[in-house]
Amino acid sequence: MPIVAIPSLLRNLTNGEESITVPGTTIREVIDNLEVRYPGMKARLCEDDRIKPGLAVYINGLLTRGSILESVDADAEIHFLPAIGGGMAAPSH
Amino acid sequence: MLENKEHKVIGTRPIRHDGVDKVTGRALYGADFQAAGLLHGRVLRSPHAHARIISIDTSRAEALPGVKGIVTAKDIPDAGDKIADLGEGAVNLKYLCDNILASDKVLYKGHAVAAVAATNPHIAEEACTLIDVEYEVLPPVLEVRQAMEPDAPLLHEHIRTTSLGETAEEPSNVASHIQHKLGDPEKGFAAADIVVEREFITGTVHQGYIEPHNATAHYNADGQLTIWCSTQGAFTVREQVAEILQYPISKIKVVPMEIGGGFGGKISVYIKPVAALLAKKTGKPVKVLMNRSDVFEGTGPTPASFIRVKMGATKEGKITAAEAYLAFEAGAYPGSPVGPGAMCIFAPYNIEHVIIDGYDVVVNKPKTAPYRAPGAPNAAFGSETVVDEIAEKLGIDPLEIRLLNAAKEGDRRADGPVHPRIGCIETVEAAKAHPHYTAPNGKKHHGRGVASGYWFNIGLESSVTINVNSDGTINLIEGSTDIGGTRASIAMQAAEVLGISAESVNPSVVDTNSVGYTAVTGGSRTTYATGYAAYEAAQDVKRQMIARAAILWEVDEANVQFADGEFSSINGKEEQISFRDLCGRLGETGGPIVGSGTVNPGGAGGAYATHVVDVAVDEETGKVDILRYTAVQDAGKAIHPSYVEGQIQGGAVQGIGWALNEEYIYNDEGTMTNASFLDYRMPTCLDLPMIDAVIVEVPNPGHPYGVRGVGEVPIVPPMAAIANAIYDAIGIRMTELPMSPDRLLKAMGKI
Amino acid sequence: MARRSHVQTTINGETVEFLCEPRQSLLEVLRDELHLTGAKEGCNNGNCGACSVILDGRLVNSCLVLGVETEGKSVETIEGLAAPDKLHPIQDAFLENAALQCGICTPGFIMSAKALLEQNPNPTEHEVRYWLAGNLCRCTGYDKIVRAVLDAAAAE
Amino acid sequence: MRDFSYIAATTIPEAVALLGEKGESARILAGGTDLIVQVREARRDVDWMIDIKSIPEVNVLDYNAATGLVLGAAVECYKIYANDAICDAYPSLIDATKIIGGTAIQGRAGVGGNLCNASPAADGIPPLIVLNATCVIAGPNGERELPVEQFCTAPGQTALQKGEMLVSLKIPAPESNSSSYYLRFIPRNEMDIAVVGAGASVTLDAAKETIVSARIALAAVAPTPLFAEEASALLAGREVSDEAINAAAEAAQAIARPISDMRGTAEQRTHLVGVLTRRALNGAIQRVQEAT
Repeated sequence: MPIVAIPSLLRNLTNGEESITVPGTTIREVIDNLEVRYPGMKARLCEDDRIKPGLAVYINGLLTRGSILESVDADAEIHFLPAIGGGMAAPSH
Repeated sequence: MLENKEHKVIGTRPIRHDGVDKVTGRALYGADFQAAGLLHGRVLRSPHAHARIISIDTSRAEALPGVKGIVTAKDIPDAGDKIADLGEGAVNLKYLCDNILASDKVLYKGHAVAAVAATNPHIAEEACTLIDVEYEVLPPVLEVRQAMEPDAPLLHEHIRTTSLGETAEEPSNVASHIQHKLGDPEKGFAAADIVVEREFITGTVHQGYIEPHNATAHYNADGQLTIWCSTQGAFTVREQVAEILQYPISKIKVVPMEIGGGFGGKISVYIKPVAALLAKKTGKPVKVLMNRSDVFEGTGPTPASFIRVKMGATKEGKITAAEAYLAFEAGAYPGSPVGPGAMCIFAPYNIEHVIIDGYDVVVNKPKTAPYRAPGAPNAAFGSETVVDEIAEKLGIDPLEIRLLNAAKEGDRRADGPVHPRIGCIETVEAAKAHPHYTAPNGKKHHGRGVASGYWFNIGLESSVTINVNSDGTINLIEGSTDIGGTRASIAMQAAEVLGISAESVNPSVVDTNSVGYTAVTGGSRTTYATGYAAYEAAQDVKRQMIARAAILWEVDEANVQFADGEFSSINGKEEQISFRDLCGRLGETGGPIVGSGTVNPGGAGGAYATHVVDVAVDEETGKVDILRYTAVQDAGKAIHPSYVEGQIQGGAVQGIGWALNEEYIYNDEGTMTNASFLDYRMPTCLDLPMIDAVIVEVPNPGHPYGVRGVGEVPIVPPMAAIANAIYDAIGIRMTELPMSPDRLLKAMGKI
Repeated sequence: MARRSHVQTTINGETVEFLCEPRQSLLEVLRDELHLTGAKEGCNNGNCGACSVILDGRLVNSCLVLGVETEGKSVETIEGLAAPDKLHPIQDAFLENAALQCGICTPGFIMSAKALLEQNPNPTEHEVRYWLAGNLCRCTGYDKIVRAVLDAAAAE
Repeated sequence: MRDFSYIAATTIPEAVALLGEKGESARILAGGTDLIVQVREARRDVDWMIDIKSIPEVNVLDYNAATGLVLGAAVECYKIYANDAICDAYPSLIDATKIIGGTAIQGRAGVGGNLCNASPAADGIPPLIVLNATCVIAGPNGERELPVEQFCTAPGQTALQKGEMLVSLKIPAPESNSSSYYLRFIPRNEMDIAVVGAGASVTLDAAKETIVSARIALAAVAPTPLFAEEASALLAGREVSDEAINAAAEAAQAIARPISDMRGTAEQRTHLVGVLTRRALNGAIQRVQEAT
């Protein structure tokens, strides 16, 4: 199952757990399953069925488009990190 | 996917395709655009750093002969509080609109308030002085720590600090808080034999591109809006203008003219929507130009910051824990690069226990914009100085301690993800072996310093189309504006695939109606991602050409191979035809060939750099001279080494400027008092030695030729490297940027 | 509208007549009236050199010369440097050395280098750096520009 | 940029008459490198620009070893440092003309304009002061002369009366065993305005061991460039020594009244007056001692 690295600022929702193994084949499923176990998680990560602006999703160390439709492997490692407002454009839809 | 074979074109140094135009003055930049009936626009800017706009009366200006139209925020469609996801990431549209033309409040000196179109620029400028704006002046907040105080004047009454989706109750100038935590920092510090903690301050600095912002806009009678401008990304201009004007992207064409430097500063729009508003109001093409003080005061610099770094190490030099606190000035609206700063700060090292807190704070200064590895130079100034101090206190060579702790493939970054193949160690080793580092360094008041830096680089969307010509050349159509030789570096990748010379490719950067979506020239992505798209487009051409050869020879496609610019038949027939000759036979084999490639690659390889600098300090005046400078960088694969060196040299020199003299100097009212090239003090060629750029190639597995972005990381190490060299020279740790002569005199106790 | 004066001058060897207001700089005249846009505006106060042209044989910032002052004078701009079929050696040296990135400062640097080499055909690196200090480049760090000028000197 | 009229005067009387007629709204245009920027940036209101570059007297550059130098008010910097005899006779003037702006500025700007612009930080003025220059001024009542240290009266203000213009500067021939030196402190190596400037001239005895007389002048430490008269007087009759030079430097520091601005702080400037005065004096002395 994919492993989600829980950002330190969300660990209050996971009783301090730093990484959680949850089922899911897409980011959407992973987040939905996280929400079941840790209510409130989805509201911190999503807005209107999209990843919140300002948040970036990394799968296996690679920056993705930040879409909840992104598919994840069974052994994927997922990070939610602040989006880069830097020298490059963030994902556009 | 890495092609590990010998290259014919890649790694050579052809003359850039746009070179002749640019050395003869023929290349047309944004301000060079001319049109019949052109009007000239100028922007009126706020004289106050923080004020409420009570009223704007344009009647006197309208009465001036030659004035054809005036716009204010009232002419921008009401955006409400819609979130628009634009080229720069999540941007609150209201902020975006207010930064174009202030509606209720002005939030920095230089904030645009109104704009005039007139028959010549002098009249437009005079008309601006005739616009009467009544302000209620408010106290400004000009420094990040001051802005974070609970009783600080608020820029925006509705901003509440968000911490990854959680919002605080009380309004604040702190727009957001981010945190990365790895391991158990307390435990890590407990295991340290030595702990060094220091506070750092960095000033506000500007990209300093030589070409001011410009835009010419025209509405056709059918509502088609065309904008000619200098920009790092025509498509992001289209998106931002569409959002601000609430106008469909299909009705906007952005024509990217040549661009005179950007460094991140020509991604956000400022006067492009203003030109459009004036064009709409007057029915004429309107050209709006900034002057130099407009650029300093009205466009995004990179933030000033306050940084605290604490690192612990064993007496053998192993770093056991690191802690950082970064507070960045966002300027008038949220969105500083504290995120990337927090992400990059300890990235050259493999550290088990790390905690990093970052704060994005609004102040009464221009909204910050990206500038070359945004956030990372500020952060590295702190961390790389502390690493130097640890090395010095432990008696370990500063490059040795970096090698001892260097991040490598498989190590975990402080923000979580695991490093892919990276070249951190290789840059440090190359620096250590360089004759500069081994040269004697003994003179009084001379010092040597080193520092490393990291920038992650980025991929994003690029599109390329290739049209095959009958004479064996190709026309390559791309959407990446060429700021530093990327026509060449992109064309060379297509040429390599097709076995033709770089000169056989005619690259064109075209408008938003004429090529597929392409993200900005920024994030060190152009040679990587648009080059990748060119590679894919060339592969598409190759596939189609193979099919044509098969038709020509009446063989199966599988029996045609392509190597070294020649198609040949395998299995049976002994046929051979060059790429050039086959191009001449496209008509009879099925017609023209157009190849296309689009990419959105996730494998932009991160880049590392290690710099070595020698300085001389004049102890009587506090002036620092750069005597020798060597910049080592992992380019993955240098497509056109000259332009890779150019990026390294240019980035290092911008860093030298940032280190020694560049800063926005403000008075108490929040007016920048040095808004000119005279007093902003960017380096001239008399301030510098040659910059020895050393390219290390650790191929990026995420690109067919191993390319990593090269544009940004060279600005990361210079500030700390110079600070460390100053320490070596005079035994004083400089912790505030710039390390200008008066600050050195103070630090030395001379004044 | 202000009165416009008639001015006759020589630009790149050709006699040129134009009308301009007294407040229009030579840079504005070149760009807006004569459409010679090779000289660029970077600062409009003599601190970046992007507008460098040669006036009666002397390097000047065209933003600091009034158009009306050029009556009877001779102006050389970047557009006049190359022969129809051949670049000037300095232009070649800039291309060979990759001495430009964005290229906005390039016309100014080339005109400045031309003025230097006319009076000092064999400058040292320091002399090149001193002469070119009034021309700002933000992209290159000047390394390749200085090399290009030294190369052009050696080639001539 | 505000609208203005341009007139190219061809004689001194014509220029003087125009100045008298137009009054405060008229301004002499020579090199224009300050004036054009000031008008463009709305820092000076000018309705008439009177171009004097066609007037022969303001273009005179005449050096005579016996009588000295006549330097026309519109002579550009590059013509001054291209003249070997002037380089030998007035090295501090050359020091300054080579650092005013960049090469392109030096193609237009001159010392006369630098003086009339009356910036406290003008590089061209301290050398004129230490070289004992005299201003030749034409006006409605004919010509008058004025010691250069009395010419600037406030930032941007001069002793020129209505209808008057600077025609030329007269600099006496250098005495034997004398030389001069000017330097400034700037954070970069070119293209900056002086944070502090210091000029010095010295005349040594035949043995080149004792200072017969000296003049010290400072820039950017007061509303006008300063003649450090007391500091200069302290050196007369003293042996060349660090002690004497330090005493003069301290006396120069004592008269500095600097402000803090974007180019430097008051403390930094006061400190630099000491450093630069020492360096200027040592530089001038070294030039005398090294001369054959």
